[in-house]
Amino acid sequence: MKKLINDPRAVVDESVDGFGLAHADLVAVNAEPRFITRRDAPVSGKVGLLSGGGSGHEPLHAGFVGMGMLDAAVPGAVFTSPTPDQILPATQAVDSGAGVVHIVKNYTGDVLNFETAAELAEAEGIQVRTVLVNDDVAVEDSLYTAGRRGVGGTVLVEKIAGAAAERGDDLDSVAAIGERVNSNVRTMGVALSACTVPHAGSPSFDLEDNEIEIGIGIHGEPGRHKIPLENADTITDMLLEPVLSDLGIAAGDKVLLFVNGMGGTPLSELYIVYRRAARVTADRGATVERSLVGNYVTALEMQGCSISVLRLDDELTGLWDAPVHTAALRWGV
Amino acid sequence: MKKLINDPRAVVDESVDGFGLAHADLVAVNAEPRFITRRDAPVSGKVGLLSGGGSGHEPLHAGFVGMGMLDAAVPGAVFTSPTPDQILPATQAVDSGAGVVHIVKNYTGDVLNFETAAELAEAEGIQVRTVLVNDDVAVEDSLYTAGRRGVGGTVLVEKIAGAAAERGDDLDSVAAIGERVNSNVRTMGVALSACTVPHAGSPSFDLEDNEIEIGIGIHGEPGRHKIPLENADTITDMLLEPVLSDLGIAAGDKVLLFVNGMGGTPLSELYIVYRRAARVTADRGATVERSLVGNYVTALEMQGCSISVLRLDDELTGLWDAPVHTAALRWGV
Amino acid sequence: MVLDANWAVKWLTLCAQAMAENRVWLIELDRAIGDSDHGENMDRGFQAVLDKLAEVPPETPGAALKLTAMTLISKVGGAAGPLYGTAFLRAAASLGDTVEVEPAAFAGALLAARDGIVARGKAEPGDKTMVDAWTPAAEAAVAAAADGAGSVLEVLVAAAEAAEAGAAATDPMVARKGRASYLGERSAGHRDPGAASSALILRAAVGAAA
Amino acid sequence: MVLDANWAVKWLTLCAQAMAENRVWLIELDRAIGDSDHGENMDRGFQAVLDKLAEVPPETPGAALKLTAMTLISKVGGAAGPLYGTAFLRAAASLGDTVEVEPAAFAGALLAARDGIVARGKAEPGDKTMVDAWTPAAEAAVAAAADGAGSVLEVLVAAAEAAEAGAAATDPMVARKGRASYLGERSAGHRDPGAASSALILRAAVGAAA
Ligand SMILES: Nc1ncnc2c1ncn2[C@@H]1O[C@H](COP(=O)(O)OP(=O)(O)O)[C@@H](O)[C@H]1O
Ligand SMILES: Nc1ncnc2c1ncn2[C@@H]1O[C@H](COP(=O)(O)OP(=O)(O)O)[C@@H](O)[C@H]1O
Ligand SMILES: [Mg+2]
Ligand SMILES: [Mg+2]
Ligand SMILES: [Mg+2]
Ligand SMILES: [Mg+2]
Repeated sequence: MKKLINDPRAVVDESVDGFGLAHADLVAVNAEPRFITRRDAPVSGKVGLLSGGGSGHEPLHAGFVGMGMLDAAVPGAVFTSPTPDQILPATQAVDSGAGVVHIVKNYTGDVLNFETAAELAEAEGIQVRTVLVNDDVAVEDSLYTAGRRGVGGTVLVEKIAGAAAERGDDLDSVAAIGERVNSNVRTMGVALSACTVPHAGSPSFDLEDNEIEIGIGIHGEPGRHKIPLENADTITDMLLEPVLSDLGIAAGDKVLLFVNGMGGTPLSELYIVYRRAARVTADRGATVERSLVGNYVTALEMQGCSISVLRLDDELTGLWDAPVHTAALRWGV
Repeated sequence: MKKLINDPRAVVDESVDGFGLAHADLVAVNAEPRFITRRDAPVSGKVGLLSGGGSGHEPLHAGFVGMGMLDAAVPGAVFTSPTPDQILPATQAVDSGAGVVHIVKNYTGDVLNFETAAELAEAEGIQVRTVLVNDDVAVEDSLYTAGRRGVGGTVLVEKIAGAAAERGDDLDSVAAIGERVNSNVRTMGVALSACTVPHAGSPSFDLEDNEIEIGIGIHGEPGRHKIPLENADTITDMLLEPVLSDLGIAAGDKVLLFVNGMGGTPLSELYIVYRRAARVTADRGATVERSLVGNYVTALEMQGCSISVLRLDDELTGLWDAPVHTAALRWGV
Repeated sequence: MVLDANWAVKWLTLCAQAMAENRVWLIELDRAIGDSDHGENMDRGFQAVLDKLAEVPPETPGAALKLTAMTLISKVGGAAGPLYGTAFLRAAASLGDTVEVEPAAFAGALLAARDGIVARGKAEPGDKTMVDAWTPAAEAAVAAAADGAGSVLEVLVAAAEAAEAGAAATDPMVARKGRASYLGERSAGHRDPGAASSALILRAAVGAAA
Repeated sequence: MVLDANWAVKWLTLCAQAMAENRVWLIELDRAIGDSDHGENMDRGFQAVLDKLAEVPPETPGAALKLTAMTLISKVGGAAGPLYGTAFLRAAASLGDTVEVEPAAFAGALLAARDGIVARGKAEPGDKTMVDAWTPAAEAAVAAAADGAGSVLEVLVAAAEAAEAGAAATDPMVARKGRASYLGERSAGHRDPGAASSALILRAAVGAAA
């Protein structure tokens, strides 16, 4: 295992510490328990927006803390959801009295820990709403699974719900916008290589030189199936088709197209994928109104990408365009 | 070789094509010969700013085309400088009559091709100034080398000279600002893994599991020497010490600290490096006034990073803070 | 042998030892069908339990288990943290202030733990989760205690053996809960990490009484 | 055998063939002490030369070399593009409108090419660059032609053999110019890719006359 780290067990603490130093104008880092808040939290009268989950997906979530997006991020150990005793004080820190929305990716661990934290917060008089993100079409949402996972779409939920909170929407409205984004976004991913969890020390799965994993999540878990390596256009089609079909994208639809790197794939390759995805989407008669290309929801140094499509309406587009000022997404300010 | 590509020889064309589709609001792509310009080029009365070089360093340079930074980017084949017949028409496309500054990284190929293009442009009545970037302290600038290379510092030169051009500085002044940045910035890099040039198909050098290359450039070339893998703090010290010493950073200096990923290293690790670098810089009595952390000047999917330090003065800080609107750097707008 | 506070502390100490010793194995199991963190999570959690036990030595087995529950909830995270936390919390509640736990009460505590896991995680037997270790363990303990003949040690051994058999029985199962369920059929042929750690915990209970 | 336009076209065609055949070898040489692109650059460049030659068949050797120069400059990039471009441009200028090139004129063209490379790249013999192939090649051609006795073929062979020996002689050198210079002492023990491709070009000149 080759990593730019000191102690595998100190990775998250040291990284968050460095993040706080680099972005001291934007965020404040609470070391014990570990969470990150907007420098100016709680923002008076504003609904608080909090997200969190295992570490290893950077810039998610800390990179999205700031004006127009999250008020707090709560990072767990690598690929391990945070605990209620991190989530609760972070919730308290960003509640201005208007309540707090938890954006939770749909994994058993995240759901259980946020559930407990929300109960404890409610017991202390803080109103909490939870938006569950489950955009991964690789997983069937059935009795035989833990349900669809929350993956790349999370960043879109955070941006748009964040803009709703920033414009002054109340607690239920912010949660409703978040849910609307979630129900209009689908994602599917591919891995060309595994990643190595620092404390584990060996790659999260084994792939031959000519194999790729289709339908991966963001925790280095193997995907739905291994297939032989294909070219970028073919892979793009394999990811995009289920996304467009599940969403029922049809002629006249307006969409945001998001090609997300898993951390170890060069930007140049993401644009090759974007090129094909934009063409296929246009061939369906849909209009790509907004785009996002880059490493936003990653799995350490995994090579691969995911493609997300979000069906837009005028309100969602407006909220997407609204000013945002975070370490990893910034415009309008 | 596992890459999200179609044809190894079409990588640059397809990637630039996708880039143009994703950022059609910002840039225009000229396919034959290949170059990228600001959508609104030439900007009347403004000095044009052009950079280019081999591909494989994305987002450099195309990702920095836009308001407040570059007017044009000219991408060559992967790790191969572009040719005069790309550079010349790109220069013509961004000249509004105020002249064009070429920002050239100091490599034999880049220098020769830009030299020829500049001659041809001058022959057509376009005034050209060249700013040579050579910030890499890993290479001694002596009779026995081709001189120090241009690496991470390039993005700082492009941003700050871009802001000078945007505020209306004349040709010589923009070039002078670019040179001032170059003479106040130093960089050094490390590789934990090699990268694979698509048309070559095999890694650019061989490293054992417990070896790293110190003093690498951004073309997958081996570094100054191999050493056993060390922890992040030790590696950071090995990179930062020569940078600070060569610049002569002393108590009271104000600096911009830039930790740049080589493409395949997770952001979380870059922040671990930043943490140490910020502390060591502060221990020297210098103040880190601005920071930049991320993958900006890369070598395909190489794992590793570089550290750059730029000595700031009030004017440089003001130009750094000035609004910029490009695909990869954006603020104030 | 009585199941008093000393036994409980020894049990938890042996748990911590087992998690440290089996950290890599549990990571390997989770690597195959999950996200490579279960061994790290359990090791971190039980090391924290050791620290807590040293700070405030508990006076009853119930108090020891409650402290364990709170520590696991606050230190483990992931799926295992809340599930084990609930298990130990329910077991503690079931034991109440008892100073010396009778075999039947121990079996009752295991049943309560199992019910807690099911209440939180909604998994059924056969879903390839820790429930597949706790269900047979609790049932075997109840059966051994119900005979009346069962000594303390016999009840503990019955639970441990049933948990181990239950964990082994997860090998061929296709996961329907937790992270392994994303793999569908590909999850078959691997042991569930949570069932494996559950068996280690129940085996430690025997060791503490031996 | 005369060195006319037909010979020049055949020479350049054999160059293209040699670059295609040795593409991987030149990439490997550049991989060791550079950036893995030299074989790709030369192959791309000479394929483009072939296309151009088919479009506008040149009437003199000088015209063929000028067209080659312009094509390499516009298609190769990197260090090799401008350096080879200048070399062919200077050689073309030195030949002028000559329809049939005499041995001495050929030797003079090689000298001009070498001088062009040195003028652009500022490398000296011993710096481990293509100059280490062109310098002995030009000098050997001049010597062979000066004897007066040298037939056309003897002059071409003398140049090719000297270029090959010169390229081989770069193996132990420590690079002082170009990308390999960044490696310092680590550049020793590897052949310079540009010297290697130069030898291929001069060997192709022999093949075209054979
Ligand atoms: N719904 C559930 N009910 C019962 N046990 C579960 C459930 N989901 C997961 N588990 C258990 O949790 C274990 C995984 O724990 P761990 O790896 O620490 O958490 P995570 O899955 O969040 O990474 C699984 O092996 C399984 O035994
Ligand atoms: N200053 C120079 N003078 C002469 N030849 C040079 C010089 N710099 C580089 N070269 C030649 O160019 C070759 C490298 O060409 P190539 O790999 O195509 O370009 P790049 O180095 O830009 O990747 C070297 O092997 C060397 O022979
Ligand atoms: Mg986990
Ligand atoms: Mg090159
Ligand atoms: Mg796990
Ligand atoms: Mg090269």
